[in-house]
Formats: sequence, C-alpha cells, structure tokens
Amino acid sequence: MKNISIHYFAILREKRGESSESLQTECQTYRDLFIELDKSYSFDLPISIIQVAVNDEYSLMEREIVDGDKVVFIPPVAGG
Amino acid sequence: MKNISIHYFAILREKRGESSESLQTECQTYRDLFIELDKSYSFDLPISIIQVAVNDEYSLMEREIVDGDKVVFIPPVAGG
Amino acid sequence: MFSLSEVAIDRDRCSKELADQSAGALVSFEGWVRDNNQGHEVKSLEYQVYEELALSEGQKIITEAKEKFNIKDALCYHRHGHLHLGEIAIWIGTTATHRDDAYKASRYIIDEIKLRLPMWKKEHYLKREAKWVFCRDHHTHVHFEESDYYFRQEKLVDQSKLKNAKVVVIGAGGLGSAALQALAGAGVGSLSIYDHDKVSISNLQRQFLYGTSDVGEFKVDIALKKLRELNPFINLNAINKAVSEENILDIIAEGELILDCTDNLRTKFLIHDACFKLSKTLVSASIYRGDAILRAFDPKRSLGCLRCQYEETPSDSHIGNCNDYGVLGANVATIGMMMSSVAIDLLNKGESHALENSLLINLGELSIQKVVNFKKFDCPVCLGDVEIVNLGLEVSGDEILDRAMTTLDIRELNEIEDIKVEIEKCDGEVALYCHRGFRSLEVVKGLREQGVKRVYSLRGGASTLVKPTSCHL
Amino acid sequence: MFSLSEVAIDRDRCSKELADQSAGALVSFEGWVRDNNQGHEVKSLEYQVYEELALSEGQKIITEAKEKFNIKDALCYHRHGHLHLGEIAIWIGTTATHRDDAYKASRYIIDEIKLRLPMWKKEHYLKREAKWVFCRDHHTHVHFEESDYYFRQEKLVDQSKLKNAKVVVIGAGGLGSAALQALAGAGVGSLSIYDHDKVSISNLQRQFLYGTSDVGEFKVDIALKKLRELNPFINLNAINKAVSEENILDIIAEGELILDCTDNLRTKFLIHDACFKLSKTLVSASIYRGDAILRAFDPKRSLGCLRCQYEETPSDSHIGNCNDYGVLGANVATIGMMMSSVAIDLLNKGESHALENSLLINLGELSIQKVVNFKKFDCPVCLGDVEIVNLGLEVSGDEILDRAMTTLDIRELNEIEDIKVEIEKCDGEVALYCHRGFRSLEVVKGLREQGVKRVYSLRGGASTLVKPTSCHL
Repeated sequence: MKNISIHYFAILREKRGESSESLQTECQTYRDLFIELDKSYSFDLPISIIQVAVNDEYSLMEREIVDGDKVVFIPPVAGG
Repeated sequence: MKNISIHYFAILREKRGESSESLQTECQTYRDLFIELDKSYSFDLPISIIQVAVNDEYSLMEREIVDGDKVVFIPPVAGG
Repeated sequence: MFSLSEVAIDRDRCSKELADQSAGALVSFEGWVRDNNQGHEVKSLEYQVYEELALSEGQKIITEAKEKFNIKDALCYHRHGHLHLGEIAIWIGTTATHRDDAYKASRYIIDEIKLRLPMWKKEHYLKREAKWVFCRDHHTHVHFEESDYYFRQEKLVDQSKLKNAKVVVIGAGGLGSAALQALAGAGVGSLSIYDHDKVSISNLQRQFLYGTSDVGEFKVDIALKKLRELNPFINLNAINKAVSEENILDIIAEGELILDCTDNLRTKFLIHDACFKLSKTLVSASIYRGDAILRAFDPKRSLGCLRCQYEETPSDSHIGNCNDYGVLGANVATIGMMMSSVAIDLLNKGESHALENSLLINLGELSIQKVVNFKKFDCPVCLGDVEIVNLGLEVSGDEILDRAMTTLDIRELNEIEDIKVEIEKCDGEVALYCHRGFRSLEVVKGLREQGVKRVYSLRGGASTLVKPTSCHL
Repeated sequence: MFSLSEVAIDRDRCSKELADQSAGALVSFEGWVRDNNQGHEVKSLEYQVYEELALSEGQKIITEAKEKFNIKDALCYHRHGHLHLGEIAIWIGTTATHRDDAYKASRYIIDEIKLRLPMWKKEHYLKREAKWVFCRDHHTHVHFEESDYYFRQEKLVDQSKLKNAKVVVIGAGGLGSAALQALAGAGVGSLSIYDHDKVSISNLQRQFLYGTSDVGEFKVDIALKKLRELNPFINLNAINKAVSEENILDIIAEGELILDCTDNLRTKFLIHDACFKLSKTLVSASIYRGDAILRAFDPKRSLGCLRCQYEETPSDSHIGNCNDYGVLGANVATIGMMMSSVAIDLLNKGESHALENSLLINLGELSIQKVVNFKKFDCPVCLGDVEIVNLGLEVSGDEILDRAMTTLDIRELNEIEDIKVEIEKCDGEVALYCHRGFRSLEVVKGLREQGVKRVYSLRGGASTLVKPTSCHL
C-alpha cells in the first residue's frame, strides 16, 4: 500500500468532484491508477491524451508509483 | 546555528540583489535577523513597517527562529 | 430644438437657423442613407417613429446637451418616411464660442439619439426581402439580448447575483482600468467609479481603458463612455472626486463590495478602515514592478485586518518618493484582472482564497505564495471601532511630510485668536502640535467649526515629528 | 483636398462635393468670425496666408487624416482676405461609413490646421486699433513624445529591444484581446494580428477590445483601430485570415515571437509545430473555466516540446463538443495578460520561468503550479523535422468528425476519374480512405495537383475511423 496525493486539473476536477485527495493504492503504475480512477468517475477521455505530473515533473504513465508521490492528472485544455 | 531559507519580496529583493537565500544564523528572533540583514544590505525602511511571514503565516517579529523555517520579509507595496 | 421631418432636410436652412455672431464654431453631423449594410446592398430605407415619444425624448437629449456643454445652441432634424440613397436621415448642428464644446455636444446628441430614440428602420435590399430592424446604436442594428451577452458565462455564475450586486471601484488607473473592464463585462449590475485624475500620455502604456484621443480628459468621463460601450446592461456611476476622510464613509456605503485600486498607502488605509467600520467586503491590491500583494477582507468574519499585521501603520513617506519605480501594463493589468476574479467569486459564492491569505504574486517568477493572515484579537479596527472623522482632523508626522504641511507649535499660544493670527501667516495646510496631541486636536475641532479648513492636529504631539526617509535604489 | 478661397464659402456646395452613397456620415466643421475675442468686440477680420506653404501643409494634414482614420473623403476650404462677422472662415467636411471615424478625422484636421498652418489674422476691433495675430491655437491637440509614452516603464525594460521586436499574435479573442492591449502598450514595435471571426454579442463579456458598436465587424479591423488609438508609436498589421497548413509557415516567419491565443487544439498544434520548424519562440496558453495552462517554448534550446508530452496528439473531438463550457472575462484576461508578461520578459531578457515549465494556473484557488516539462530525446518535432505540408493533405479520424467531413472509401475505386466522379457527388470537404492510408495520400496529392482542393487523406486508413466521444458534464 502506498500513500499518495492526487490533484485533478480542469475538467478532471469537475468529473471527480474534488480538487485533490489522499489515497492509498496498490497500483503499480500511474496508468493502472488512472484506469482504476476512470472506472469510478467516468472521465470519458482516452488515457493516451492525459498528462501526468509526478512531484512537479511531467512523467510517463508507466512510471512506478512511490509512496509519498504527489501527482496531478492533466487533460488537454484548449479554450482561448 | 539554525538553517533557514529567506525570501525577499518587492523592493527588499532589489536591495538584497537576490530573490532568496539559505542562511545559517544564531539570531534568536526575526527582529534580530532583520536588523542584522539591514546592516549588510541597507534596506532603508523602518523595521516597524516590515511584515514577516514564517512558514506561510504572518508572524510577529518577536517570533523565535526555528531550524528549517522558511521566512519571507515583506515591505509595504502601494502601486496601482 | 428637436424636430421630425417627412421631407428632405435642407442643410443650409438648418445651419442658418443657428447663425449667431457670438459663436465661433458650428459642428454639423449628417447621417446619410448608405448603399450597403452588413454586407447587403441597400436600395432605400423607411423610418418609422413613435412621434410623441421621439419628440419628447429628442428634446430631452438636446436639453441635456445644453446643460452638459458650454454651447450656444443645438438643433436636430430627424427624417422619417421613405428615404433614398444619399439622403440626409438626420442633421444635427451645435454652435459654441470654442470648437471643443461644439464637437462634444454634437457627439453626445447623436450617440444618445441612436441609443434612446424609439425608431424602427425598414431596409429595402437589392437582393433580399426588406426587413424591419429596431435601431439600436450605430451601424449594427443588432437586437441585443441580455442573455446573449452573458451566454458564455451562464454555467459559471449566477447572473442574478452579479446583476443585483453594487460594487464601488476606487481608482481608475492601472489596476482599475483592468478590473473595471472585467467587472463590467461580467455584468455587475451597479458599478460606481471614483477617480480625480485626468488621462495623461504616460498612463496609456498600462491603463487600457484610455487612448491617445482621451489625453487631458477626466478618467471617470472616459471610463464611463468606454464601459457603457462595453456593456449596455449595467448601471454605471462615475464620479470625479478624490476620496477623503470627509467623504469615504458615504462612498463606501454605496456598495456591498469595494475594490481598492488606488496607489498610495494613505488612501488604502482609509478605504480599509472605512470598510471595516461599515462592514463592507474589500478586495485590495498593490503592485511594485513585478511583485504584487492581493488581499480580500470580509469584516463579517473574524479573519483579521491589515492593521493587525503592522506594528506601525506604514505611510507613503516610508516607502519614499518612489513614484518613479515604473510598472508594466502587462503586470498591473494581470493583477487588476485577478482582483476582479476574486470579486466575482465573492459576489457569486461568498468565498475566495484571498480572504484568509495575502497572496504574494511574483510575475517575474510566475509564482503565487499564500501567506495566512495574522489576527490580533484586540484590534479595534477589526471591531469596526475606528473614528474615520478624526482621521480627517489628525495627521501623522509622515503625513506632514507627504503633504508638505507647515507645522505650528501651539504650546506657547494659549488663545485661539493668537493661533488664528499665526495660521494666517502660513501658506497651504497647517499642522498644529502640542505636547501630546490632545489640546491641538481640540483646537482644530474648534477652528473647523469656525470655518478654518486647512488646519490639522499632529497625532501624538511634538515627539512624533519625523525626518523623511528615502528609498533611492 | 485642401483649398484656399477668397470668396464666401458655400457649405451646400462643399457638402455635395463629398456626396458618396457608400458613406453613412458627414461631419462638417465651420469656423465662424465671432464678434468678440478675448474680451474685445470685433468688427471684421483679415486673414493673410503664405499660399504655397499653407496649401502644401493643408494637403499634408488631409492626407494624414485619411491614413489615420477609416474615412471615405475629407475636404477643407480656408478663407483668406477680408471677412465679416458670421462668415465662414474655414469649412471642413469628412465622410465615413461610420460616424466615429468622421468625427475623429474632423477633429484631427481642425486641430492640426490651427497648430500648423502658417496663417496671420488681423482683427479689426470696435474700440481699439486693428492688430495682426499669428494664429496659434491653445494646444488642445497635444503632440505626443514617444519617450513620454514609455516614461513609466523606462526603468523596467530596454525599450529599444521591444521597439525592434516583431511579434505575431494568432487569435484576437479572449486571450488575444488582453495580450494585444498589453503588448501594444509595452511598445512591441511590430505587431501582426491574425483572426478570421467577427465580433459577436457573446464575445463582449470577455473580449475587451470590442464594444457593442463593433458587433458584426471583423475582429482584426476593430483591433487595429483600438490598438492604434492605444499606441501611435508601433506598427500594426491586422489580417483577416484563418491560419491553415498552407499559410502557417509564412505567418510564423513574420515574427520572432509568436503568441498562440487560439481556442482549438488543431490550430494550437499547427502553430506549435511551425514554430519548431522555423525555430521561433512561442508563448501559448489555453483555458478551461478557471483553469489555465501557460507555456513558452524556445526551439533553440533543448527543453522539449508539446508533442514530447503526449503519447497521442489530442484532438478537439477528444475534448468534445464542449464549446459551451463557459469562460469569465476576468479569468481569460488574466491569462492573456500573463502571456504578455511572459512575452515581454522573453523579448527583454530572453528568459522566463514559463520556458522549462508548464504553469498550471488555478484562478479559483489562486494558485500556480509549475510542472517541469518532459523531453523525449528522439522527438522529431523538437528537431524541427516535421512536414507541415503533409498535415494539409492528411486528416485523422477525429478531424473528420471535427470538420464534419464526408468520407469516401476508395478501396474499390481504381481509376482517379472514378474517384473524381464520386467526389463531385459530395458536399464540403471529403476524406478519402483506403486500407492503410498510403494510396489515399497519393491520390490526394494527385487530385490537389489537378486543382481539386477539398480532398484529404485519412491518415492510417480505414481502421482509424472513429466514433465521436462526448464530454457532457
């Protein structure tokens, strides 16, 4: 079990209904974690276009989750 | 000896020539620290109108310095 | 005089009606029937009016123009019925001793007529069916619906809350220019604007409400015009007045939320104290180059005030004669826009992260640091227990420097008549001081009652007289 | 045309010279001989001119007015010789489609004439001797100095760097309106603006360059007018054109720094790729309600690009038909202003914290989070190795949905003539697809050479045809 904090950006925050949350997870990678969250909250966006930032750096979804990570999921934003 | 990080805001940053610095100090309070810094950098502002924020909270200048503190000195700003 | 005419307008006859040997200028405006509108070729036009209403509203506009501008006379003929291409649809003439008044009155009349006159226009097109359009300002005969205007924000705000809101913006400079655009655009129903400056050339790089042709005009006059053009669905009230101890409470009382967009500490503390006294929400910001502090206060909650955070109230002389520090439009407008974001959140949801925190914004490093405000539990200002009127009678040592006042020691002067004699000898504002500042305050109150206006009492007495500090970089 | 006249000026004849069925407004100014001046009763006037000088200077003023304002024509008659009370000393007429231009040009001409025309006036008084006076007006029309304009930022920027800078702003909507004001105010010497929309009523709550009387006009036309009024010392270039694969490289080539203020991913990636191909600095931002991402890229440094950060290039259909998400003026203008802060830092110092980081800005929480960009070392876009032209021939399955294209399966169609017949039957844009997307690309290239413009190839072939996703909240 790893404790991480998740932040949601833009439309993901609205879909989740929370700006951030602390979570215990057994997922190995952020890809697994996002898929799991998607099941609960129906983000309705393909994972291939979601960016993930771990500890203030953009990362690959394959990155292994480490206890204490601070992660943000970022959907594309286009308004102007 | 306590290790702290100091951030300078607005005109204090310009007088100091740095945005922030890490410092070892033996000062007891932030009042002592500011007076010491003033000697080096001639801030040319009375200490009574300088605000100090310690670990993201406004504090009194009398607050005791604790190892690891993150402090910001904030002068009054008036432009509009 | 305002008249309607069903026959062609004779410009020469109209002009001669205005002949006046004491006038030096005639400005005439003619609206012509154009051969195209919004991309469609037009053959001819038909104007339909409600005669009674149009005549009374038209006459009202002419009267207003005469009141507002220093003109000799004003005349307007409006055609109705069927008009051909090139015909004069409206003729307006204004005469004045000097041209500036004639131009301004002319512009006023046509703008108001386009806005207020109940008039329908049927355009006969070359290539499509004729169409009746309600003449709402200018060339665009768009029928503006309030709901269309706010369409893009209807999911984000409760528009009725904004519409019912009364906001007072003090200062229409760098912060104010930006904040006013956003508040007007958002549809704050009643917006009062206070400023007492004229537009100068050096304002333009950052005060985007104004342009080169506005230089020399009062900011509030231009702001009113620009904001009315931005949003026709709100009430605007622009007052050319400096805030002072004498009027601040009346000004603050007009709104439920106050935006402090001023540029000096003296006024900032005055506004702040008045907001706490009358329990009004305040959004306040200040900028120094790329650094800004943004704060909101809601006196109804016990979250502390600005005075809680200072041992001593800072004065403008502390931060020096640094009016030459410089500021970029991009930076000050960013902060002004953020102020309005905060204000809209407060009006809409009653909440903002700027309430409990001061935001230290660094636009060079593109960072925002939140500092939790400090609250003194015995702070009289937080409790609304501050005497604004006394602020008008008393000054600090720093203010004496700021305002270049003459000082007068009254410790040896026992008779009020002797003091008056000494005051007579002084130029400008005079600060009286005694040992502790109590007797001088009483003397000033007495003198004010006798009509002597330019006297103040040094708060704290002789020992608080200070020497200037400087902040040369 | 500027003329001198020794005989009485006939206002009706003058006005008729300006008759123009495409004009909607005539503003005329008449200067009359007054019966008093500065307290003295005047009987009559004598004007003496240096004819040659007056004619050339007068004509110059008329030409300037035509360049500065969007007018149809301007005409000025100036009397000389002996004039009686009430006579017309000067007549100026300006015609325009819309009145604003006619008024401004009229005012400009009279102000400049009073200031610059070499003209002497002899006043014959009732009660004292006649006097020659050189006609110099009160300076109602200020002559602006560039250094006065930038006075408040002279300590913050190297003005010559900004003056020499060429910036292209794509999109004059919410972000663009704000950014353009700040860049123009800062004195970016050459500012090119691209947009292809007209001002609509629902734009006004957030696009503060425009007002109600601009509804229905092209944004670039209004932006040009407003920005010229904001800063007369910069070169403005406003083009009413949508960016596309065909023109993007030419557009990007005009500037050293590009501001992406567009509102869709397709264009954003196009601009981004073109900036990397031509090695131009890019400042880009996008907003969703109160959340925005702000990024800057400098292809000359190896700091990664936008495509490094995505497994798959997101398309507008991924984020759905969510054009109805809503946006507040205060929020989008804050971000637009921040973009210009970043741009000015980049022009002035070559540095910005937005270069290595993406800034996640949350205007609800008033926070900025910096996320360090990710760089793929083999990214072809980073290396400028991207074929923009092919982007113009190929489309993705998502783009087919976005652009509501008709699809055409060419797997059974072996002859190009047969394909052309099928295309003839389709409306709008047509996407050809085959099994893998290779043959369809070749066919599209061939068709384009034959002048068929509206055909595209589905990148990746039949299997990539997608169903729409939605993002209803």
